[in-house]
Amino acid sequence: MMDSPSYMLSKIAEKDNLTVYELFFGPNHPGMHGNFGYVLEMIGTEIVKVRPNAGHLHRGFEKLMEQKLWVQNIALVPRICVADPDPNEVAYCTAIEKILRVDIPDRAKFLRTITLEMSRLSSFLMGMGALAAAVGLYTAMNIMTADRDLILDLFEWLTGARVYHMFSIPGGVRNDLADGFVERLYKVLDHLEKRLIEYDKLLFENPIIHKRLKGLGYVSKEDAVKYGLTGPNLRASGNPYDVRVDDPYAAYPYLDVRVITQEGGDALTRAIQIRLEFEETINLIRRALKTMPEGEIRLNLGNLSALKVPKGEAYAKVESSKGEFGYYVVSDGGMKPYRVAVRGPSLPAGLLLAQKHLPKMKIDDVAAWMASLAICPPDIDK
Amino acid sequence: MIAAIRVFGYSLFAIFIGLLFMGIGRKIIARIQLRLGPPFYQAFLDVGKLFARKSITHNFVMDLGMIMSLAGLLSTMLFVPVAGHMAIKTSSNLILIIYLMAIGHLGMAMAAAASGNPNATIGVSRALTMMLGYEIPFFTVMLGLIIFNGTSSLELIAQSQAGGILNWNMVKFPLGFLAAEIALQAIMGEKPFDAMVAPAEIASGPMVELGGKYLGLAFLTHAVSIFVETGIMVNLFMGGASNVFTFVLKQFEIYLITILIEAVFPRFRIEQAVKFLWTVPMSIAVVQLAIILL
Amino acid sequence: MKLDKESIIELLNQKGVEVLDLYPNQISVNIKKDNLLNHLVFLRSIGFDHLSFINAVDFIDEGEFELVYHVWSYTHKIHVLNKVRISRNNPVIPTIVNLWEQAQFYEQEIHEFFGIIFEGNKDLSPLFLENWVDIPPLRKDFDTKEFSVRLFGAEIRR
Amino acid sequence: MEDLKANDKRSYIDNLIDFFRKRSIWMLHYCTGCGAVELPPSMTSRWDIERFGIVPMATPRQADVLLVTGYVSLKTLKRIIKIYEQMPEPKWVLAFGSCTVNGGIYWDSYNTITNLAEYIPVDITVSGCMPRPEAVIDALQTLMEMIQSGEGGAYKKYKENYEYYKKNQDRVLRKTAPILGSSETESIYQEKEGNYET
Repeated sequence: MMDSPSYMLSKIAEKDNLTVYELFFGPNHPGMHGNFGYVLEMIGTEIVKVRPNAGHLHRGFEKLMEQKLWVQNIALVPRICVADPDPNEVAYCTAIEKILRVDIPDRAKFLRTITLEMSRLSSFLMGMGALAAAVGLYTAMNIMTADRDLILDLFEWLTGARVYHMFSIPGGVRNDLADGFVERLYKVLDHLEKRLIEYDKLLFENPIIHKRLKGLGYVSKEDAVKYGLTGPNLRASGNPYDVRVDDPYAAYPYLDVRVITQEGGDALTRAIQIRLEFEETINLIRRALKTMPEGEIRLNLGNLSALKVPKGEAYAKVESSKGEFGYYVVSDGGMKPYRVAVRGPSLPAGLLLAQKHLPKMKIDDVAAWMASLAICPPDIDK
Repeated sequence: MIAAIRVFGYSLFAIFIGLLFMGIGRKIIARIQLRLGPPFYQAFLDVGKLFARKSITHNFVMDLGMIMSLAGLLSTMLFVPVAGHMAIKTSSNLILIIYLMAIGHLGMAMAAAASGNPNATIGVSRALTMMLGYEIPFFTVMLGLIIFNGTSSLELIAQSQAGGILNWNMVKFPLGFLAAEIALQAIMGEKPFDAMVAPAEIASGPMVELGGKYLGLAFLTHAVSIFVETGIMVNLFMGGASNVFTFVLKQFEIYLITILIEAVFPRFRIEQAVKFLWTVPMSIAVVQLAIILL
Repeated sequence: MKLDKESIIELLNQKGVEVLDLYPNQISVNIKKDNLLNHLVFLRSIGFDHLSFINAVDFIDEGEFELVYHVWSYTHKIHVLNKVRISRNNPVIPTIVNLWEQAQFYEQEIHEFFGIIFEGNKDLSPLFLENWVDIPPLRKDFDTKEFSVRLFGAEIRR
Repeated sequence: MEDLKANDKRSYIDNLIDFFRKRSIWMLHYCTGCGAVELPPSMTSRWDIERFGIVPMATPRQADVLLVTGYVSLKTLKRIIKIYEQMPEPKWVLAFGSCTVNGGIYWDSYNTITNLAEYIPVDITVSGCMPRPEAVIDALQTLMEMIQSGEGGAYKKYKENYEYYKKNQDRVLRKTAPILGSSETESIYQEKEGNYET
């Protein structure tokens, strides 16, 4: 039974008369976001070696998707990333539309963009809350989670679901904005912008946060590209790359997306990067709402349940709040996808960087390090 | 016999006040976090539940350690004058209190270390490191007050402040009060100095293997420690009190400050915490000591 | 220096690989197994420095696995799908860990899910599944439904 | 009638203890699946389940209720069983979403179990994919009522029918690596002979 002291079980070796022991950071650990684990080999409080222990969330998505109809998979894909589900739908639909070689109506593009950016807001709020909780600032976490709910409410109004929206379908989106939605969205955006001042005082300008995160998990400009980091983590290291600008999809070509970059590359810079992008996202939604055209919201592709996609393949990528979400879809001309492969944005950070950064780090900083890189285990495991 | 009843009554009173403070503290934090929060008597429910649970012990050292920690703090409490009343009369209780308080913490450390969980061991080493950090500035402030009053009796120090708010040491020695207040934050183990518990880092540290009655005892220990620590502060800086009700009210004021700081600060890393305690409150305390001596 | 799609296609054609123009910003390249490393080194040398990911496709009817190396260039803004076909009976391919470190985990994943062996990769231990004893699950001949019914009694509670 | 008689036998002390238990439910801070994303909203400012005395706890030793939030993969199932057995009694299990009843959307996946109740006793199942915070609160309130009336006690079932649960657990977990000392995982993995068939 588990009654024998775990110390005896976890002691694995001796090095220079110091005991090397195993400490399980996750999957059941308050500092771990999601069902994921690092097995840390430690001397005292210092980590000497890390073994990522992934796969607790593995559901075999790529296999399941081969067995369902093209449109049925829309219900499956958002579940790959729980915190930021919309990029999955959009990437999957964009890949199908690429193979079909169709161009969706402009209004549908804008609606997709708006949901994507709302999803980004909610994910950023969750990420900032996780960072706050990792350093013990539960007040910020509480307020941020409550504010995230305002966006989820809007999602519920628009799509009928709080978390998994299934809003984008091949050829467009499911339904149009309801009356009064835009006004309400503006109100929420104003509220979030006001709250940002409070977050700054509470979290981003807090001297203790600065002390704790400064210099933690430094990634240089070259390394960020070399290790395959994407999204805010890449931009926080001074690389001005953003899928929304470089390989535009949805309505981003019509919108003037401002790419925010910072020099620094440590945890503090990454935290502030998220905060700056949060502000920019609010502005982007405002711009999108202003320039959104009227018109159709989806193409007529016939009965979607009987949708047949011609033989071919496509890779579609979407900038999610954590980085590049990519879907590689292969069709053999049938009713079901032949193969869908998913590129989650967290893998390089969660698995590779963990092995580079965590050794020599103290146990104190693991949770904050993980939150600052916005590692989302479900998209590693798939 | 009467002495025994007195001791028992005092202990119950301290536990009651401590648990009440814990509940109210949670409520206040909840309100700061825009929540409703648990009822103010939540801590009593928690303790009641914990004692009704099955508990797992690892060895007898763990049992002994938990009892030692509660007993250590309860015996400290007996020397804290509550509005002029004391369970056991002595003439120089401040020194005694300082030493007895350590026993409580050591008992907790013993129990946690006996559980064998690496998280608990890290937590204990952090708690003891933190002790090193806060005791030096706190004792420096105390030393100043002992020198000023020429006595180490907490009761006499409290009495010397009688006669209005302007006579309180809090007003007379604002720097000392500030230093003691920062150190108190660490003594109570509240943020930003809660590295020993730190759920996100070491999964609640020393408490990681405690469940059921052991956690209940830890709760009671924490309750008594709140009573003792706020009690010392009231006697040292707020002039004691003429009746029990005012005393508890003053204690609550001290606790309120702690809670409000706790709600809006993240936590230091342990080495940062000790460095902070040895620089900021320490230098304030030294300046205060110099003012008193000169 | 930013190159446009046409000049990249021309560059690759000069190298003697078969290039397919897929979509704006996306080209597909068919390469031979022996040429893989040289080709990727060349791509990297002309600025394709982001390995998006690697995935495998099981073409069971043709008896082949197709490995797709997704490479993206931040300077040219072009996505290249490098496709390598290997035999299904002898699925061996050289590793690219020395080029991109994060390929380690993609190769581990593909080894786990397809049973493809990456020559030169020191650590092909399973990443997600523990002690998998059946055929690798993402191969087309693995029936996940049948497996689920057999092990978890899935159908009974449908 | 049986139940009423059982209730009559309960003394004041029992009722008092059950009152304490009901008003101070501590749940384990373990996010097993995607249902966990609705826990932060229900724990924080908007829904605030702390007003019922429900707080997340860091370790299984301190927890009263284990939340299984969504699908359970084989790797997770092993941890869930370990954690469940580490929790001191009385303990309860709350299963979230359709994934824990019949596998939900992942019913034909090779790595997720279909029915959690075969492996550990479940007290309450919450419907939905994923359950809304209201549903979570409703489930916890139902659990509170069950505790007060003394009927919530699937953990007793686990002790009585241990062989049944153990058999099911072994069936799916037989060939998986141990959690502790997992540095030997690789060598175990090498022994590919043997079949998992039941």
